[in-house]
This record gives sequence, C-alpha cells and structure tokens, in this order.
Amino acid sequence: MSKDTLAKLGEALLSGKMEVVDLSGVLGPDTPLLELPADFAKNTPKIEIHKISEYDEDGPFFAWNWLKLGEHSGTHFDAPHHWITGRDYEDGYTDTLDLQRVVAPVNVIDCARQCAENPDFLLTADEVKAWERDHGEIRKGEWVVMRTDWDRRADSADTFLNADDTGPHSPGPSVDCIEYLLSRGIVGWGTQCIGTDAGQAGGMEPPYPAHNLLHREDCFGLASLANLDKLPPKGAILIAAPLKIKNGTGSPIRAMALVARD
Amino acid sequence: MNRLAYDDVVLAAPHSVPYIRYSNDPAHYWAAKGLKGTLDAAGLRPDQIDGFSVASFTLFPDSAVGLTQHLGLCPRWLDNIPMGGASGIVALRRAARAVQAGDADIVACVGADTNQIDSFRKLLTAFSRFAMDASYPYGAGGPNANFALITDRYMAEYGATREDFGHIAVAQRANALRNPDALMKTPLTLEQYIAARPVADPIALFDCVMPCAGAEAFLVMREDEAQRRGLPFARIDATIERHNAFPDDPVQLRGGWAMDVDQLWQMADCAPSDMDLVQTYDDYPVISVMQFEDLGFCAKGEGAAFLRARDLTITGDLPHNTNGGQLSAGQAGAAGGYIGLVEAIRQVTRTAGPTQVGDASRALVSGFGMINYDRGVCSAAAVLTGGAS
Amino acid sequence: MTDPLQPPPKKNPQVRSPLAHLPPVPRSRAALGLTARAAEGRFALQQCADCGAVQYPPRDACRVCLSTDLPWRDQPPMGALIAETTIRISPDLYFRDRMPWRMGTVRLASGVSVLCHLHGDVRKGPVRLILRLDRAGQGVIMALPEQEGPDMADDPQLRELGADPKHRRVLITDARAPTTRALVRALLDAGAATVFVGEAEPWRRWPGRDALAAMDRVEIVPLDLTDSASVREAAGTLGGKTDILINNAAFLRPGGLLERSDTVFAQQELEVNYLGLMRLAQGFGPMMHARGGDGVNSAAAWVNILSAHALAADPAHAGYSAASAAALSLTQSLRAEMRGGGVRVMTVLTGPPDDEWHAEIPPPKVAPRALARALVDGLQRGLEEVACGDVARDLVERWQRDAKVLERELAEGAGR
Amino acid sequence: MTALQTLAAALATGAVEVVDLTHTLDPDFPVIVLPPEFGQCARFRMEEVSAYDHRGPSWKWHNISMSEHTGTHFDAPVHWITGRDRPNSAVDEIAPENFVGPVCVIDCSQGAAEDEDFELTPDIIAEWEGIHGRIPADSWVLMRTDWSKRRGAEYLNLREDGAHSPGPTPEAMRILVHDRHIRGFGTETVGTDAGQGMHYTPPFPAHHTLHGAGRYGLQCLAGLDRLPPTGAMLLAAPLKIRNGTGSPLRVLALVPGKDAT
Repeated sequence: MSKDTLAKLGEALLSGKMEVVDLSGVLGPDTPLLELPADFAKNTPKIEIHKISEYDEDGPFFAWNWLKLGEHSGTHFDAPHHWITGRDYEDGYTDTLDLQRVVAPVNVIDCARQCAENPDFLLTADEVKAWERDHGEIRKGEWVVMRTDWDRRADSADTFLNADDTGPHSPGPSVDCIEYLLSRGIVGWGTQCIGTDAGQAGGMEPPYPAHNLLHREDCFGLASLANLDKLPPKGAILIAAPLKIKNGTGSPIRAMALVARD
Repeated sequence: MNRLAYDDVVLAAPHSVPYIRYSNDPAHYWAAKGLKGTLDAAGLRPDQIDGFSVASFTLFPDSAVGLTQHLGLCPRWLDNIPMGGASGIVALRRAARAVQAGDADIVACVGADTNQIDSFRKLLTAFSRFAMDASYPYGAGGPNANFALITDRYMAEYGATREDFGHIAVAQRANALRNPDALMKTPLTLEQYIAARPVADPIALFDCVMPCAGAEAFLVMREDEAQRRGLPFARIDATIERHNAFPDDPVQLRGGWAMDVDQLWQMADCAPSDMDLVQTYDDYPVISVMQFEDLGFCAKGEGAAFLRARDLTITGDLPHNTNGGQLSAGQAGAAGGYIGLVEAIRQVTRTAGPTQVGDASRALVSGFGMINYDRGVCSAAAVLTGGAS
Repeated sequence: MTDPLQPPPKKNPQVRSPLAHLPPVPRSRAALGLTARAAEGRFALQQCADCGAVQYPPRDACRVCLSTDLPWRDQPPMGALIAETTIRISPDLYFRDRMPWRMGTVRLASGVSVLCHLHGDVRKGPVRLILRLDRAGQGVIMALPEQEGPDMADDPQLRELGADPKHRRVLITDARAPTTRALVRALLDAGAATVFVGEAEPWRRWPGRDALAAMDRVEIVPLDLTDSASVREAAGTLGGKTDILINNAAFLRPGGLLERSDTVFAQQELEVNYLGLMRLAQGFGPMMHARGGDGVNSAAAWVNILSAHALAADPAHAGYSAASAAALSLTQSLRAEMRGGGVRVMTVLTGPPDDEWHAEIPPPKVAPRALARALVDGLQRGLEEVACGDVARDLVERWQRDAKVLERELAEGAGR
Repeated sequence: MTALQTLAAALATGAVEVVDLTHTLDPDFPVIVLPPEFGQCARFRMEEVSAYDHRGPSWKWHNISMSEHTGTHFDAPVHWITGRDRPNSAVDEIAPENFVGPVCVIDCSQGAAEDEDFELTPDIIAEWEGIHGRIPADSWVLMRTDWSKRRGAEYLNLREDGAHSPGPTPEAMRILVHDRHIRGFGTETVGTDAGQGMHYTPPFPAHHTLHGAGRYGLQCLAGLDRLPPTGAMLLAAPLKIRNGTGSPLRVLALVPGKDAT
C-alpha cells in the first residue's frame, strides 16, 4: 500500500498534478535578521557569502563559496533546544530530532487582511477555532502556519522588522492561540515574520509565547516562511527539515510544500 | 666661615606619648596627643604657638598643612620634615634658626605616627622610588635586608662580632626596664640575643626594632621665654646635618657625620669625652657603632672594641640610649627620629625620672634616616647642654 | 654545588593549589627600561650620554653631571659580591613562600652597587650578573658564579627567573607544522617531562605522524585551533597539566593585497593565526593563569611563534603579515593578563622558514632546528622577545631604529 | 483519495517512513582536500552566541560557517565551469519541483569493499536495469558504496597520489545524463566523482557531465543501504542561497514502512 502511495506521489509529481512550492526566502547579505535589545549585546551577524573560487586560479573547474550565518537566519527552523524551556529534550537538537515529524500536513490560517490593517495583529484561539469550523479541525502531528504575506516586505529590513521607538511591530500568535494549538497536538507553528512570535511579544506573559510554549512541549518553530499565499488552507504537505547541525538549536532551511493542483 | 651660634634659643617641654604596638587611630590622633603633651608641659594654649614642625610617615594624604586646619592652629611658620630618623634634629635646626631670626616665637616640633596592622606594608609600597625599583623586588621587604648587608660587610671589614652588637642591645634593654613606657619589659641576656630567631643573616630578632604607634614632641623658644614661664630648658651647643654623603662607598660603612664631625665639636667647643650621655639612632646596632666612630669617639673600625669596653647602661661610664632606644622602647615611625632627642632634653634638664643619668648636663644626640636604596641618606647630630634655670 | 632538580612529586589532590603570589610589581617608568632589556635577554644599564657615568638604580638624570640623556647600554656583566644576606622573614607573600632567599650587594667595575638575587653557588668575590624577568614580569638582576657549574640551572632562585622545560609538560599546538619535530626533539633534550602535540583534522594523513607518535614521552592529542569546541575540549583535558604552551600553528598563503581578489585566504589566516590564538587563550589561559603558583609543577610559559613581519608588513605576504600583527597585538594583551598568574608570555619572531610557502625567497632561512634551539634557550632564560634567524634579528633592529624607514624598505618587495 | 491525502495518511500511520540520508554537520567531518594553492573547502564551524545566559537569557543559538560544499551537500550546475552558463543554475534559481523526485539506488557496496577505486561502469548500469528496469527520466540515481560508514582518514582515504574512493566512469555518466536524462547523481563519498577522478577524460566526469547538462549532484550522503533500489521518493532541497553553487542540506527519503506490502 505504501509503495503505491509513493508511486502515486511520483506519478502526481511527474504528471503535474502536484506542485512543489518553495516556501523559502533567498539567503544573502540582505536577508533581514532579528535585532535584539541592546542589552543582549550579541546579535546574529549579517549573512556572509564569500567566494572561494570561480573557475580561476583558486580553482580552475569550479565555483564555490563559503558561508557564515546564524542558525536562525532567513527562512529557518527553531529546534526545542533554542529556548530554555526546551533545553532538556534529548531529541530537541537539529541532529537528534525525529524527521518523521517534520514532513506533515499543514494548516494555513490566512490573516493577510488583518495584518495589512494592523501590523501588531495577534491571532487568538477563538479565531483559530472559527477557522477550524470553516476548514476542518487541526489534527495531531500537523503543522500550523500563519499567513501574513509578510514575505512581501522581505526585500527591506526596515519594512520587514517594522520597528519604531517602541520596538518591532509584526503580527504573531497570542498566548492562548499557542496554548490552544498545543492542546491539539500540533508538531509546530510557523509564521512569515522574522520570528515565530509577534514583534511585541516580549511584553506578553509569558514573554515570547510561541518560543516559550512550543519548545517547552518539544515542538518546532518555522520563521520567515515565504509564499504561504500559494498554499490551500488544508491539504498541502510541508517538508521542513533542518540541516543536521551537531547540537544545533536551529537552522536555515529550504522549506517546501507539496500541493495538489486542480 | 664660622657658623652663627644658637645663642639664646632653647629647647623645652619634652613630651613622649606612651607607645602602643598597634593603633586604630590615625597619625592625626597621635600628633595631637604629642602637641597637647608638650603644650600642657609648658602651660600653653594652642593659639600661643606661632610655629609648627611635623614629621610623620602616616599622615597621608595630609601633611603639616592639613594638620593646621585639623588641629585649629594658626602658625606663621610651618615645616614638614620627611627625614625619618633624622627628623628630630633637622626639625630642631630649622626651628631654632626661625626663632633666632624672629620668624617665630614658639615652635612646637612633633614626630608622630600610627601603626595599624597594615601600616608597615603600606609604607613600604610608597617609601621611595629606588627602594621600589631596586630593593624590594629582591625580597628585602623593608630595611632588614639592607642592614643585614651593611652588618655583613661591616663585620667582614672590621672583624666585629654578633657579641659586639649584642652588648649594645642588652644594655639598652637594661635601660628600658627603667622606662615604664618601653614596649619591651623583660630582661635580655647576651645568650638570648645570640640565640634569637634569624631574620636576615646576620641580623636576628633582637637587632630589629618593633614598629609601634606613638608621638614625641618638644618646644623651641627664646631663653627669656622659657625663663619667664619657669620651664627647664636645654641649650643647643652645636648641630650638623648631611645628606647622601660618600655615594661611592660600595657599601655604607660610614655616615654623613664623618664629613662634619670636626665642625660639630669645634662649634660645641668640647670633645666626645665631655659627653655625659649619648643618644644614637639605633634601628640596628651596627648603625649605632658607626655613629660612635663617625662622631669621633674612636677610630673607624674600632667602634665595636670601644663599646665593648664601656658600660652603656644608665649607671655606666657611657650611658647610651637611656630610655631603651628604639630597640627596646619601640619605633613609632618618624617619632623614632625624635626619641633620642626628647630623652636627651629630659636628661640635661634633669627631668628624666626613672631613667635619669645622675648628674647629666651634656648630651650628644644623633639622627640617621631614610634607606632610600641601599643605605641611609640623611644624617644629623646635636650637642645639648642643660640650661641653668 | 646545585642539587639536581628532582621530578616534581605527584600532586596531592587533597591539598589546595597555591595561589600565584608575585614579587613586588610596581616600578618607576625609568626602571621599566630594565624590564624591557631583560625581556630581550640583554644586560644593560643606563649610561650617561654626556659623561659616561653608569647609573643604578634607574633614574631620570645623571648622578654625576645632571644630564637627562641616559640611554641603555650593554654593560660587562662582571662584578664582585661584597655583602650578602639570607632573608628568612619577609612581609612579602611571594618571598614568604620561598624562604630562605639569598640576596647581596654586587659592586660593578663601573662604580655602581647593585642589590641582586644570588645563585646558590655564589660566594663572595667575582660573579657574573644576568638581567632577567622575575615572576611578575619585571626586570631583576641576579649574580651567578663566574664559571658554569653542573646542574646550575636547577637552582631554585634561578629557576624562578625562567621557564626551563626541564620536568615540565609542554603542549605544541600543531603537529603538522614544519617546526614541530625539531621542537619536540629540543624540548625532550632539555628534559621536558611530556610533550603533547595537537593534531587537527585527524582524517588527513600526513608524513611523519607515525615517527612522532612513536617517540617516547610524546602524545598526539586532538586539537584544532579553528574549532572552538575542539579547543575547549583540549583545554578541559590538558589545561590542568600544560606547564608550557607553544603555539606554532600558522596558516599562510603568499600574495599581495591587490593580487588576491577575495578574502578567503585572509579569513583563514585570521582564523588560524589570530582567532586560533584567541581560542587557545580563552581555553588554556585561565587554567594556566590559575596554576602559576603551583610550585615546581606550575604553569610557566606561553610561547607564540610569529612572523617577524608582525612588526612591519611584507607586502608580498600582505594577509599573513596583517594576521601576524593581529596575533602580536593579542600576545601583548595575553601577556598583560597572564602576568597576574606569573606565567611568562614569549614571542618568537622568526624570519622566513624553509617551507613550501617561502620557496621563492632567497636564503638565509630559519631551519626548524635553529628555531627550536632559540625557543628552548628563550624559555630557559625566561625571555619575552626572541628574534630567531638573521632575517628576524635584522628586521627587529631596523624596526627599532626607524619603523618608517623599514616600511619604505620593505615596500620594494611589493609585487607591482 | 488524492495522492497527497494518501501520503498524509501513510505518513501518519508510518506506512511511509522518512529516512535521513544526512551526515551530522560536525566540525570534525572531513571535507574535500585540494592542492593547497587552491581555495579550500571551509569546514563546518560553530560559535556559541548565547546559551540561556548573560549573552541572551532565555535562548541558545550559534553562528555557523561552512562551505556550500561541506558535509552532505547539493551541487548546482553553476558549481562547475561546464554549467556556468546554464539557465537557472544556482540554488536559488532552481525550480522547487526538482527537490522532490523518485530515486534509483545502484548498489556498488560489494565492489567498493573489494576495490577502493571501484568504478561505476555502463555494464553495471545495464546489469541493474536488467533487474529493476530502465532508469526513468528525471529520477535521481544514487551510487551506494557504504562509504558513509567509513570514519576519519579512511573516509577521504588520501595517499601521496591523492584520494582513493569509488566513482563513475565518463561513459557511465554520459549514459546516465544524456541517454537516461536523470535529474541528478549522488554518492556517499566526498564528491560525485571518484577519488582519482581528475585522471579521466574529461577530468571529474560526474561534475563535468552533470552540470554541463544542468543536472545536480549530491554527495556525502549517508545510509543509502536503507533505501530500496527503486520506489523511494527523495527530498533534497538546498538552502536558497543567492547565486549559491551548492548547499549543505538535509536529504530525506520517503520509503515504504516496515508494514508495507
């Protein structure tokens, strides 16, 4: 039966009945990065891409580069170990987590309209329940991602971070939203903003609820996702496998979704 | 050219503040005790003195200036003497000339220091640049090693023995037993001296002074002032002072006295043999021996033999450091530069009480100070005579 | 006669490791001139440029003619010990730990008296003086017997003024460096107890590994200076028993600034030569600092081998010169911080070595054995600055004379 | 049920298993070694930025650096001079459907165990096709050698005349790329080419041929023994590095689970 499953998948891919959607932003020196308050002196450095050779005296046949970046740069994956609440999970590192979990159906909650009106929009548990009434319930082991269309701002760190004197302003989940999703048994939560939490989440109780609560439950986070507008509310399969960094707390990823085409 | 005599300038009202081993009170406290003691002895109020001279290692960050406001003094003549063991005689010299010239009428001279638990260590770190640069890095940790080297060289050069030095220390301890304020209160035998714990060979425990807190003070005024107030006084027959003498001597085997000894006796118009008692600067016995040599009591190198043949106690034929000196009474910092002088004033004015030398009327006092690097730099001496009052 | 030094007993694990006490540190600015000469291994005193009088202690004006022009000049190190003492009681914690301590007065022919440390074999009469750095890293003078005697270097007071490898455990950071074999040999010959040799990338085979691994008292250990975790791990394993650390790791590629079109080699040069040193310092430094007072077992020295072009750039090795300069600067900071633990930090500046990256440079070059000899000698004498090879010595001298002139002279080596 | 619905169900029940074909990014993992005058492949490096401490109280993270070709990695056509002018030849330009596809595994493990310079030849391909059928167009072909089980110096297997590890011959690559039109070729060794691959004509035939045709490479794969010869689905998505010539990546395969029939 499973052989058939994979065969059907292969057929669907080859026949064009299925599409692979790239959910990643480009990694480059201009990729916007999280900026922490100044009292945490250490920020993630800008992504650096250095040429090693380009068919030249440093290497005649080949071109290649080397890279320097933070684990949490660009479209990236947060492993439980990223947060103090998840520090004790043995499978909470990028190299030890269960990969079976990261290939899973994805629920896409479209908040693009609300976010366009209010950059500080917070998705609540009630709104998630309303979404479930419209699209079907969120099941155990599934991904939930919040569509904000924030990827359209990603070509500028200014608009992406959207910070003023009171800090960054970007949408995210409320505390009760994350609590509710965790009660449904999700594998992880993703957003299109710089992090899994709202820009103003530092002031919530607990602060940064997505980080705090997701990782406390050994669940994953996805940030800076792109192209969520190309996904149906339900029915796509999200593939979000982090680099196998030893003791890594996260990783830039190439997130993809398999989407059925009508 | 002959130096001007001190004529009618006199010393009076000697006062010693009893020493204690450690004190939590600062130098200001001890200076005040010393000043009050000498003023009380003369029946004077603080506003009746118009000259003030201070010697202290531990006043920092203050100096004599700070003390004027601290103690409520309003002098028209002020001096600060940073010369350690030579401070008393140098203070005397300057105060006497000021009074003689009319720049001041009554000068109070005070040597005072405190001794907190860490005073000695603090003093060392800021003592002198050469000591910091070229002496302490070798383990000296104070003057012990310097005097060990001087003693070693002296013994090798002139054949002096530990017994010779012991002779001095034992006699001083005998004197100290008569001084109720001396810190050392038990007899010392030559055997005990020889057997003492070594400190820096050939120096052992009883060659070293005990640092303590205390103050010494006296007044300088015109003779008629002393007479008017009915104060016993001492006249100044002669003084000398010299710094950094014989810099090319490889090791210090003589002090600056040797340069000026002739002038001292010429000015005093007398000879060493006329002295009823001698107060030398005695932070280590070897330097006392050198003072006897350099001040003309005997030839160079014969000091040990000369002293061995004398009885140095109060009742002896050459009373020396009659209150026990620093070796047995204690070394209260810069007051150590005053202790012999103040005792000598008491002696020649017959006010020394239990340590009084029978019919003392003439005394030689000598000072020596500041191991800047490998030797003492300052030397001074004075001959005093009891005044007929 | 000096008693030969015995290997240190195993440490009693129940006894607290003693803290490193230092001999008195403060010095006047003039006296720091003595420290600087000691760091270079010279015996020099101030000598009046006007009247020629030799001065001691260091000062700011001539004691004879008041001239303020008092350059440091090498002096004949001979004198006579004329007074001595054995100090048995001292208020100073460093000396208290080491009582009794001999010192004395030495008269030099130039007419100055010098208080100095005494070697155990010294008696009154003629002596030879050396100027060395003490555990506080300050210049001090010590009198030695005129004639070299057996086991003379084992004198405890003399050993305080150096970092003799005898009975000490040494870590050499890069097994693959062309200097390593010679260094290991020289250190073993000098009596080192154990030589640990760090190996990066054990998955790359290299010639000579088997021969090195087969040597007695040599242990190859994993250590990769470009990997923070590796350095941390090595420090955790070896930091407690590294008495002398010799950093001989270097990465370089020839080339001027303009002929390199990218920063890849430069990054690697910084990664190894500069950041590698920083990782080592952060890993091993605290532990060695804490072990500076551990008796004969104590951490004693840190050695960085650097290109002499750390002082002035060789434009034909632009990136390497810059990385070396960065490492030299870091070495100075490391020295300042390690001083509190009594651990000597030595810089060995070398001329071009005889390796694949200097094939185009004409001789003279520094043979590994010459470098090893100079390094061990530097340890034994406790130097802070060693210039190894004619080229390095020449460069240091020219740099001291006029750094700007040297820069212009070196510019002739530029590629275009 | 649609293909995706059945896949979701199979994933949930374990009927389809996700297999990890990736080596851990560990600072000690070997990288390719080139003559020292060439630019070198940067090894994986990791610096701790904070660990729930004064540098950042609640979180832990690292800065990492590496080459695009460090660890288990993807080669894009632009990596090789033959592919430099191909359209969509950098990792950020490749259409995402290329990251999911069927995979054929040619087991050369026995040969590689006997001969460290073992060659994948046209004969071996023919033999494999005789059993499993013709290699479908646009599928991945992976050469299983069990080389990923080697550790340390055994992995690169460097000698004075260079590295010794198995790889494809030029003719084998020609057949796979130009006759079978594969999507890409992957190996368990440090490169898609044999250790001695520079001695072929053309040198480095896998790189030369694959990238010249706009196809992809995967190397340093692990655990190919866990894949069936056919029937698995490979998920191999390189990081979206601007103008990147390749990327470390997490290579996954979807394989029939144990209860599969």
